[in-house]
Amino acid sequence: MPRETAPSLNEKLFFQKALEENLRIDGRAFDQFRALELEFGDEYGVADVRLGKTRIHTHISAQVTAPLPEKPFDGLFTLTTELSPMASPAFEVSRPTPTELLLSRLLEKTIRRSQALDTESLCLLAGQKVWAVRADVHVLSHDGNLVDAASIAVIAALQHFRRPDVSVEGESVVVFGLEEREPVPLSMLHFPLCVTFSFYDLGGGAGEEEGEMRVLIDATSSEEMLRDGGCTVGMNRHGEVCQIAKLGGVPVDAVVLLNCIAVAGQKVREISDFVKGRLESDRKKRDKGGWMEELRAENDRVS
Amino acid sequence: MAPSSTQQILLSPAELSYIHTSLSLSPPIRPDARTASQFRPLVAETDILPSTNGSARICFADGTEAIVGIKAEVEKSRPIYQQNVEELDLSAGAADDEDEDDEVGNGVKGLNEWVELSVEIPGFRDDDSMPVFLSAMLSEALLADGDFTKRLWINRRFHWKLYLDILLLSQPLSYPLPLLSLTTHLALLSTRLPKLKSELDEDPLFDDDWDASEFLYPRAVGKARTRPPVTLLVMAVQENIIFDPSKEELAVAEVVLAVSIGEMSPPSGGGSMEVDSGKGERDLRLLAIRTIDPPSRLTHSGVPNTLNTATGGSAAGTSEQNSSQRESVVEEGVWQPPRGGAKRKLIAAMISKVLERGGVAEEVLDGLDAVELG
Amino acid sequence: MAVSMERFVLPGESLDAEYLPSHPTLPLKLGPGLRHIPPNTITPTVAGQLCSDKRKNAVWVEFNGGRYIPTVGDLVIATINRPSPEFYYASLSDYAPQATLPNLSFEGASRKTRPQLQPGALVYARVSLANKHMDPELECVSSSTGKSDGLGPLNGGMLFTISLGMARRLMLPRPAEQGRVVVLDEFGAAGVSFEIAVGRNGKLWVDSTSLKTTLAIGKAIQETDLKGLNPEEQKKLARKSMKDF
Amino acid sequence: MPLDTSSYSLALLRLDGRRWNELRRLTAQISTQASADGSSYLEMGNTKVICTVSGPSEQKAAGSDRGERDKAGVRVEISVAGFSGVERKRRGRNDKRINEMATTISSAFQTNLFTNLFPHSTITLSLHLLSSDGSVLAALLNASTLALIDAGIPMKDYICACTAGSTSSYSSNDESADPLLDLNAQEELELPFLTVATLGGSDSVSVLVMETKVQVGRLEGMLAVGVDGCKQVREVLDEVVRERGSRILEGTKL
Amino acid sequence: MAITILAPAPAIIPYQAESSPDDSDDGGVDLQGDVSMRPAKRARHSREIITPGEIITDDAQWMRGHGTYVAASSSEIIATVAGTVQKTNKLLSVRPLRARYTPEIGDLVVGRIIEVQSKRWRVDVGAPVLANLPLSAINLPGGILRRRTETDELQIRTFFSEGDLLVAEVQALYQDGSASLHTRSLKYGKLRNGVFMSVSGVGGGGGVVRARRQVWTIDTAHGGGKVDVILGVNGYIWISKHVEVTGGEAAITRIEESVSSTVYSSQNDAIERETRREMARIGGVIQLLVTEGLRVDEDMVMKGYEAAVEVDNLNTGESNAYLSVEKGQEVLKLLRGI
Repeated sequence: MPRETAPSLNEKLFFQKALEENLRIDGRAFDQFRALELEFGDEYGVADVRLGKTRIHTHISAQVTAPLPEKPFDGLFTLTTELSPMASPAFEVSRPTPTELLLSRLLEKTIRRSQALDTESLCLLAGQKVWAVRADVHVLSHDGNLVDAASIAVIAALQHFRRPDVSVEGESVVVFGLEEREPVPLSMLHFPLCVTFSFYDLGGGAGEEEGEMRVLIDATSSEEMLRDGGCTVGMNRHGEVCQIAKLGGVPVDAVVLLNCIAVAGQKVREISDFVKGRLESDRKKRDKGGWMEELRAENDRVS
Repeated sequence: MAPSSTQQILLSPAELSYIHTSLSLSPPIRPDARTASQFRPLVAETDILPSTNGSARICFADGTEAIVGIKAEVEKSRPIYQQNVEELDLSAGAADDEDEDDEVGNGVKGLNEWVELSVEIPGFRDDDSMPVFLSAMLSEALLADGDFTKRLWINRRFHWKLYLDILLLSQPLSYPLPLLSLTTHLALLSTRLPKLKSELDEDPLFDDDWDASEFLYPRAVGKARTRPPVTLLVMAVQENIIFDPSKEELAVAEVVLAVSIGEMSPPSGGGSMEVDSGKGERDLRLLAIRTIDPPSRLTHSGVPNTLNTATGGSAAGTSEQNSSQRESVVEEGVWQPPRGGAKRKLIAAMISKVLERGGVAEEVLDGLDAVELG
Repeated sequence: MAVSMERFVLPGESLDAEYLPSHPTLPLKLGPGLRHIPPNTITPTVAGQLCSDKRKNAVWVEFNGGRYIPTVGDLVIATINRPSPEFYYASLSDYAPQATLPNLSFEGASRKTRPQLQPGALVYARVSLANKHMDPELECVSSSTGKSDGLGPLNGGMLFTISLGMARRLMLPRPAEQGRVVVLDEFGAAGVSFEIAVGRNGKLWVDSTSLKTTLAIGKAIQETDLKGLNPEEQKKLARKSMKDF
Repeated sequence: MPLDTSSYSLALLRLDGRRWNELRRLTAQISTQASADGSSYLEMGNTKVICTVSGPSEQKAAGSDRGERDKAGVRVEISVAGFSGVERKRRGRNDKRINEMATTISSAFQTNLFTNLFPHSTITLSLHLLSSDGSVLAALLNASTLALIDAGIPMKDYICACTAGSTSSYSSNDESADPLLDLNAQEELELPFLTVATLGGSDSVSVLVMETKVQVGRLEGMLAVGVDGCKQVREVLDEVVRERGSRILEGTKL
Repeated sequence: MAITILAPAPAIIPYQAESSPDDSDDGGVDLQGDVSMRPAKRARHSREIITPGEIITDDAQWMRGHGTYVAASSSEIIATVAGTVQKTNKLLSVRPLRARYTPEIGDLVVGRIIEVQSKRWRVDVGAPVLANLPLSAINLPGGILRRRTETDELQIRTFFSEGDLLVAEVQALYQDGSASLHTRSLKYGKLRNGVFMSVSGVGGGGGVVRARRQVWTIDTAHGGGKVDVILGVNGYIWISKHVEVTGGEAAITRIEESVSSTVYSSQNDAIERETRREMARIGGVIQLLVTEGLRVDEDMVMKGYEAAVEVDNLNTGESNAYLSVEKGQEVLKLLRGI
């Protein structure tokens, strides 16, 4: 059975001493993300995010199905996550780890429950036909901070995705192929992202006098293994907090937490801008010779 | 045969031998000095969960605890065609009494599928044999007379669907069947359904006033009472019949029976196992019996001193010799797991001890009746 | 040194005899990454640099990557998982099976005076037994001399993960042209004092007087490894990181 | 049906007659089950929870040794009774929301308990949700604390939890929004809220979970109300423990 | 009546909303964010019971014992369990109201064999982890000073096998808190001729406490003869028929031989029904003491037993050893009267 080697005592001690001297093993500042890279596939809705050695691949797909009986006017949006043994020896097939549970729950809460995707816009024929959008998140390599990287990947892929155009006449729905009509983007209400904080209690014992608390952003896998607690904040660039998850771990002063949320807001704006920039350059790349503008103009004339 | 114990309990041969000999005496001496038919005191309360139609909680003296919540929801009945009735009945359930079909005349008719019963035991999956067996035994007793589901009939188009969720809150230290059965009994007694305001086959409309609701088991005084079934665990050591066995006692039992008894309103059909056609007295009927595999069969036998090298005896050379010697040496004070089945006469005696006038079942039902309801 | 690195090979390609060393008396020795298919075909099983040693009449493929597979005689850095009455159980790397380290295989260890290692402690050890279907066994003492030869518990310091190829490079005495890592020499030349232990299982242990130095050395090696720096670049890197402290 | 949020002004009462900073009826009992090492029964309004603790006891089998051999592991099992909600519903053991709560409780107590005193053993918390009417996670945490105290397992301090909400929904940006303490199920459906658990009477937050969208400006007020609510909860729980302790001490004196 | 059904104990203290949260001491919300806590205040609150998180003292002269911890960067000793403070010289500890048994060297314990390994047994003594009983820590039959041989290792199950009960002493404690037992005394060894009961997990002065004598003999009423009671400090109790050691005080070597011939026996002697009944009565008395949260030691058990016999004698009709709820109350009344 493959198993992950737990960090040795030497590493623990060294890491702790480094934190006391305000150093991180990889030399970053405490509130610094690793190098973020975002690439889009040739297909619409494929995003590949790299955060240091962490790599996440997301694929969006859509198909027409019947809606849920209790929500006839809403389309479906599902998020699935997969952590394969390829990403880290800690993962096993068909045995969900807490990491996997939390990843899927946090994405669910941040993106799906906060209504990032306007599911009402996915309705074609009330009670009969709706779009079912599916986001598959694959973790290709795990070096910590899966949640943040995955949220970036999903949000970027959702914005990049184009679904086939449709026309509804009476009871009949016609789905046009990609070559027949230019596919249309999804309607998004906001773009929430996650920022995860890792807490390190240098005092050793908690209690009222824990003076020495260190807060790191974008922890690597070994930093995650050594942390005393974590907190994931999901929010959008407009300062709306979609979810907070400090699921146990070392107690942290309320003021520190509020501070984290403020930092998260700032980071989310930075990452959002980055994603926007990448989407823009991808659009330009696809739009060689401006034929897309032309097509759009043509469509306008038709309608 | 139903599986015996939820947890294999580990007792030394000396303990087993001591308990067995004590229980074989006449009258038996139980480890806590109870008489053979005496129950341990238990703590019970009903109507504890306002969000249910009926609920009850019981704590046994050994610390095991169960809670039962009953919820009723209105459900549209599947259209039933008369010719299909029998077939449906068979497919739906365990021990349905076909004779009762005669009563369909007035249109009141229940289906076993209107009752859903689930048993949850900590540390067990839903599909493990223990919860499955227990829920089968409990629903078997409940549905045995085919009378119960009729209470759920609203009109020809609607019925109540009754969900019984039976939770064991503690670790299953001893065989939990009696605990679960008694708790279910109390929960059913406390179950109330809203009063029907609509008439005939209209869409049902109910009285909002909870005070006006009606008990599933009406408690009019004087009228013939009907009560939910109870399942009791009865064990025997030699000729002694012992009730409410503790887990240590079960470990030396030679026969263990789970006996389900119900109390009937004056019957219209013929209940074959009727023991006493009482007049105003309790009219008890035997609903089901199951033998339970006694855990004593799985215990190791004791080694008599003569065969024990550590006590100056001489061990047999080979394992075959060893076992044959053990078979032949019957010594007082050495534990031997019981072998073979039970005598018919003994089982009959056990059942009659439950059902007889002034017998254990009556006392248990009297005790349960005394629990303050609502 | 008669080592030559002649060409890059791919798995399955057939090797011409000209690439193989020919020695009049010694039999040909095949090292890691090569397979002999009778009667006389030799093919690589991995992609990498084909190396040969004319004097020893040996040939092998130098490659970087893959998991660590314990081989007898390898020096490794192991993490103690848990003690047992006779062994310590230790892990060498992710995925690898647990190795055993007998309690008494330390210098001067006896029933009474053996080192007490906590779970998570690091030891520098030699693989003494490695069979296909058995857990590998480690030792911290030379069985012939009874001396530790520098093996034993590693206290303090920091553990870095490096590639297997880098670990091999660090341990081979070779001139700089043939892939010697010069970044450490550069630190040494600047008067930085530090201690280092290289495990063939892709682990590097560094200790020095200050945290920053330890980190700088560890990271310099990791960077050399990751970016495949040439000696010039390595020197530059070392000088740059020394400016920080 | 959206609630009429105008009725929530600080001076006014909520639908169930409480003020904005008022807890619901909070009652608890400990040592409710003789066969468990520790047990508790807790009601927060109509949310009712039972917790039993078994252990610390020898770790089962070698399969579960996940490195942590130098301290006790905390295992949490939550079972949600089919009859606990308004509608009868059975939840499978793989329900992610329930598993997330179990992970949270386990992680909170893993740091709060002195698990290093019990190497290679397991403390098992078994929680039953009998009736749910909001603040479920908070009730589960509070019941766990009591049962662990009953079991005599050393801990740094009580972990006390409650929920706090805000009368403005996320979309409206009105500045007059007020915080609310201890929400019931109906309020949870309508309003943004968070669950907060603190260590003892301090401001150290052990658990903070929010699953609804809210303007960042609202948070501070909600958190302050929540943290204060936890202090009130601690007083009540502490009273329960002291009461029980005094009764035991009285009994011992003969 | 065959069945007794009791109502549950009403033990709910309703939460009282503070009438005016703003002027109460700890209530009220500081919306301004100035939410500093005043822990010292709570410390004064204490009656006899200390609860987790409560500061016992900030005086640096005390040393912390069990059930306490010292927060980093302070000298305050804080309780970690609910219980009562105990001061031994300069050592400050909190005794929990209820907890699992923690082994201490010299404890007399009753245990059950759970697992047999090649050179040792693993014994359940009610502690967080199983205790060890090494083969080298038992008396081997045929002379105390006999050397342990490989045959003994192979026949390890003839001494103790899974499920067997034994009485032993805690010889040593390992770093992980588990105990190592020994039975190297004639007092210790395998148990037979009796019944086992477990009253573990009781503390705070109730249940079995470490006492002067854990083992004694009761001369029972109603012709029950002599009954031995072993109160394991771990809350495991063994009640058995008293077996006279043959040979009296003659030659010590003789005793050793005769004892060793039965010390690993799992065969019961003949036991009279009167003895069995009185043993059951003693068990009932102990159970009563435990449910009432009373101390279980020689003194209390003897008093309780005498009271139970008295109550039984007062009852007309046949003597019945069963302590029903009512009888239990009468016994308690007698006990409290003394």
